[in-house]
Amino acid sequence: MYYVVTIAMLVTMGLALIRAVLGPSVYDRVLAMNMFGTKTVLLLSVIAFLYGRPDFLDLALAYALINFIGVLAVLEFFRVRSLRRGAEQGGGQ
Amino acid sequence: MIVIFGVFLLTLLVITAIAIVRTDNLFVAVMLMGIASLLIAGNFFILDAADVALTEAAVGAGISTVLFLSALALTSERERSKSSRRVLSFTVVAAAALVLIYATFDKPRLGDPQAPVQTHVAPWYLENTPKYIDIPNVVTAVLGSFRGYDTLGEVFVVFTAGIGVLFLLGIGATPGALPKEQDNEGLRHYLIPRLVGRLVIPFILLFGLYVQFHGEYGPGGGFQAGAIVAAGIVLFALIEGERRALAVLPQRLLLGFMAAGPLIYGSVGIAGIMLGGNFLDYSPLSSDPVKGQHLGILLIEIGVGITVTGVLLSIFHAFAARGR
Amino acid sequence: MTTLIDILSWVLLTLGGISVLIGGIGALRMPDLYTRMHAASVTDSMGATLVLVGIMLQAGWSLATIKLIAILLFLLFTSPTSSNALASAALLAGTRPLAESKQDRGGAQ
Amino acid sequence: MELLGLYHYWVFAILLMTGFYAVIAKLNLVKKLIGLSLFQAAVFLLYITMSKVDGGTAPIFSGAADAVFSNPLPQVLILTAIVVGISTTALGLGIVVRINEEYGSIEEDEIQEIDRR
Repeated sequence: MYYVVTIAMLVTMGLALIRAVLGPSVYDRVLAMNMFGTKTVLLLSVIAFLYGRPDFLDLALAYALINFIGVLAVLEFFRVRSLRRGAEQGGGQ
Repeated sequence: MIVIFGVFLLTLLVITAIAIVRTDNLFVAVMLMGIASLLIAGNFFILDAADVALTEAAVGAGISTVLFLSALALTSERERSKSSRRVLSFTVVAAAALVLIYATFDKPRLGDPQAPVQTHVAPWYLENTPKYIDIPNVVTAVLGSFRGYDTLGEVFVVFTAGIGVLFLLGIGATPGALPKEQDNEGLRHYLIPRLVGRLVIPFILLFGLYVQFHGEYGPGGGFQAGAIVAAGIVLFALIEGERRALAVLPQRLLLGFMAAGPLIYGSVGIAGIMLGGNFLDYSPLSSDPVKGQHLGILLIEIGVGITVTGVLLSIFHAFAARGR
Repeated sequence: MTTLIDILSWVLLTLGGISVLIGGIGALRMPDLYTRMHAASVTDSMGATLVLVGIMLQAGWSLATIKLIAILLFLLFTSPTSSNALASAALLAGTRPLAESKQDRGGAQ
Repeated sequence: MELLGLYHYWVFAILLMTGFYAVIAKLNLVKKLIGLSLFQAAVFLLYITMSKVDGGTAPIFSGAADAVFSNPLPQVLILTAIVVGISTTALGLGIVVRINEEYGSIEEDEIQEIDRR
């Protein structure tokens, strides 16, 4: 039964990757990366049990904790960029 | 069955790699690198390398994306010129790939217990770790004790890379030299990320300490812990602004961290000589050789963790200070 | 009793797998960014909860269960946060939801 | 099954050369660094592939008597290499940022054009 869940996870990762490659906007790529992150957490938890070594759940825990830093960095990136653009336009007027 | 899962993940990885090279938007390339890092970590885990997968997770999930994005914010996010000598490069690369693939037919297949790699020195380490060092995690034992010299070298490389970045970009700003504090620094106006971030940061730091000190019994160690703690502080800098992060961990302290790690590591080695052993031989550190090994590995892992935290955070602050 | 728990956990795991899959299909098929995000994030939290609770029932009472609960809690906190941050970033750069932009166009005509 | 056992090495070859293509054919310096990271990842994959043993588990003793363990040595090498890799990538990015400040461009051909003048 773990296998079925793992396959569902892998297929979803494939779908997310198609979304990441197709785009069209950059945010779709970020969305795909975020989806990939959660799917990886689930995949790693399931595989830890498939291998019979539940002590390796640390890995999934690490991803669950720090995976969203990337998306926050994206938000900060666009915030700084829009601030800078606003400053440039303000200076031009 | 699990092997087939691995093969599927690898196929996704190849597609991602080709997409990374084909896109002309560098921001998209960085996002796809994030996906590639997740896929690589999954593969490492399937191939029995839990420690390595944890390292890839700690580095690839937070720090790597953040560093690339800060570099993109300082340069440009679009590739302007088209690639040069496309046909020639492609021919060379394709030919080399074919040669490499041809060469693999002589390699032992995946997981062959009779492969030369598995029969040479690896069994010695697996057999003797319980005897000499007596900790469950063989990777930590080899990293900290048997091959302690190599790890010392790696710590110095990380240290040197940190020094290099600071030479190139300056040591960042001290809180006093920063422009006047504005209330829109970082993501302070974004209530939900800020609240959740403040909630999660203590757990990230706690988890970092757990990984640091549990490294002898499970996947973990100084390298992973350093990256996780650095990720926690980077998250704090993102949601509260640079200034508050620098108030918590000032640049001077981070420079101290960078230097302290190799110093701790080296002193443990010299302490071994003083007490009548060899350099980086931890057995004389305690009356019981096995206890001495435990103590030595604990100390050098702390040194590694401190250096990695200091270097990664200094690099992050150096890039962030350049943006102003 | 064990059979009951087994059956329950398999049901949860299957449902979790199905909702994860639905989320993936939704993220691929929906027409614009915000609807895709909706599909991805709603089934994300649902799928993650179902799968992790399913594994917990299999693991029984052990350290693994506590770690699984921690994973579930952190996922439930961080996954919607990153969706929120992504939506903020997209709005900041001027991407409008599909329905709203149609209305705008209608107003302009 | 015999060929499936070599698949990991083929992926290594393709990944390595994809990264190498970005390094030699692309003119954007950040793209070159991204290619270099891919190249690195391919090498990591090669080492970890070699460490796997059939029916093995991660080399962390768990108390089971008859457990087979995968090879810890390549794992130690790659564990340290990943952290070293991100530090050196950061160094490369630092150089790119400085080049951008001096030349106002991160495209190799434009930089050479400015140098020639």
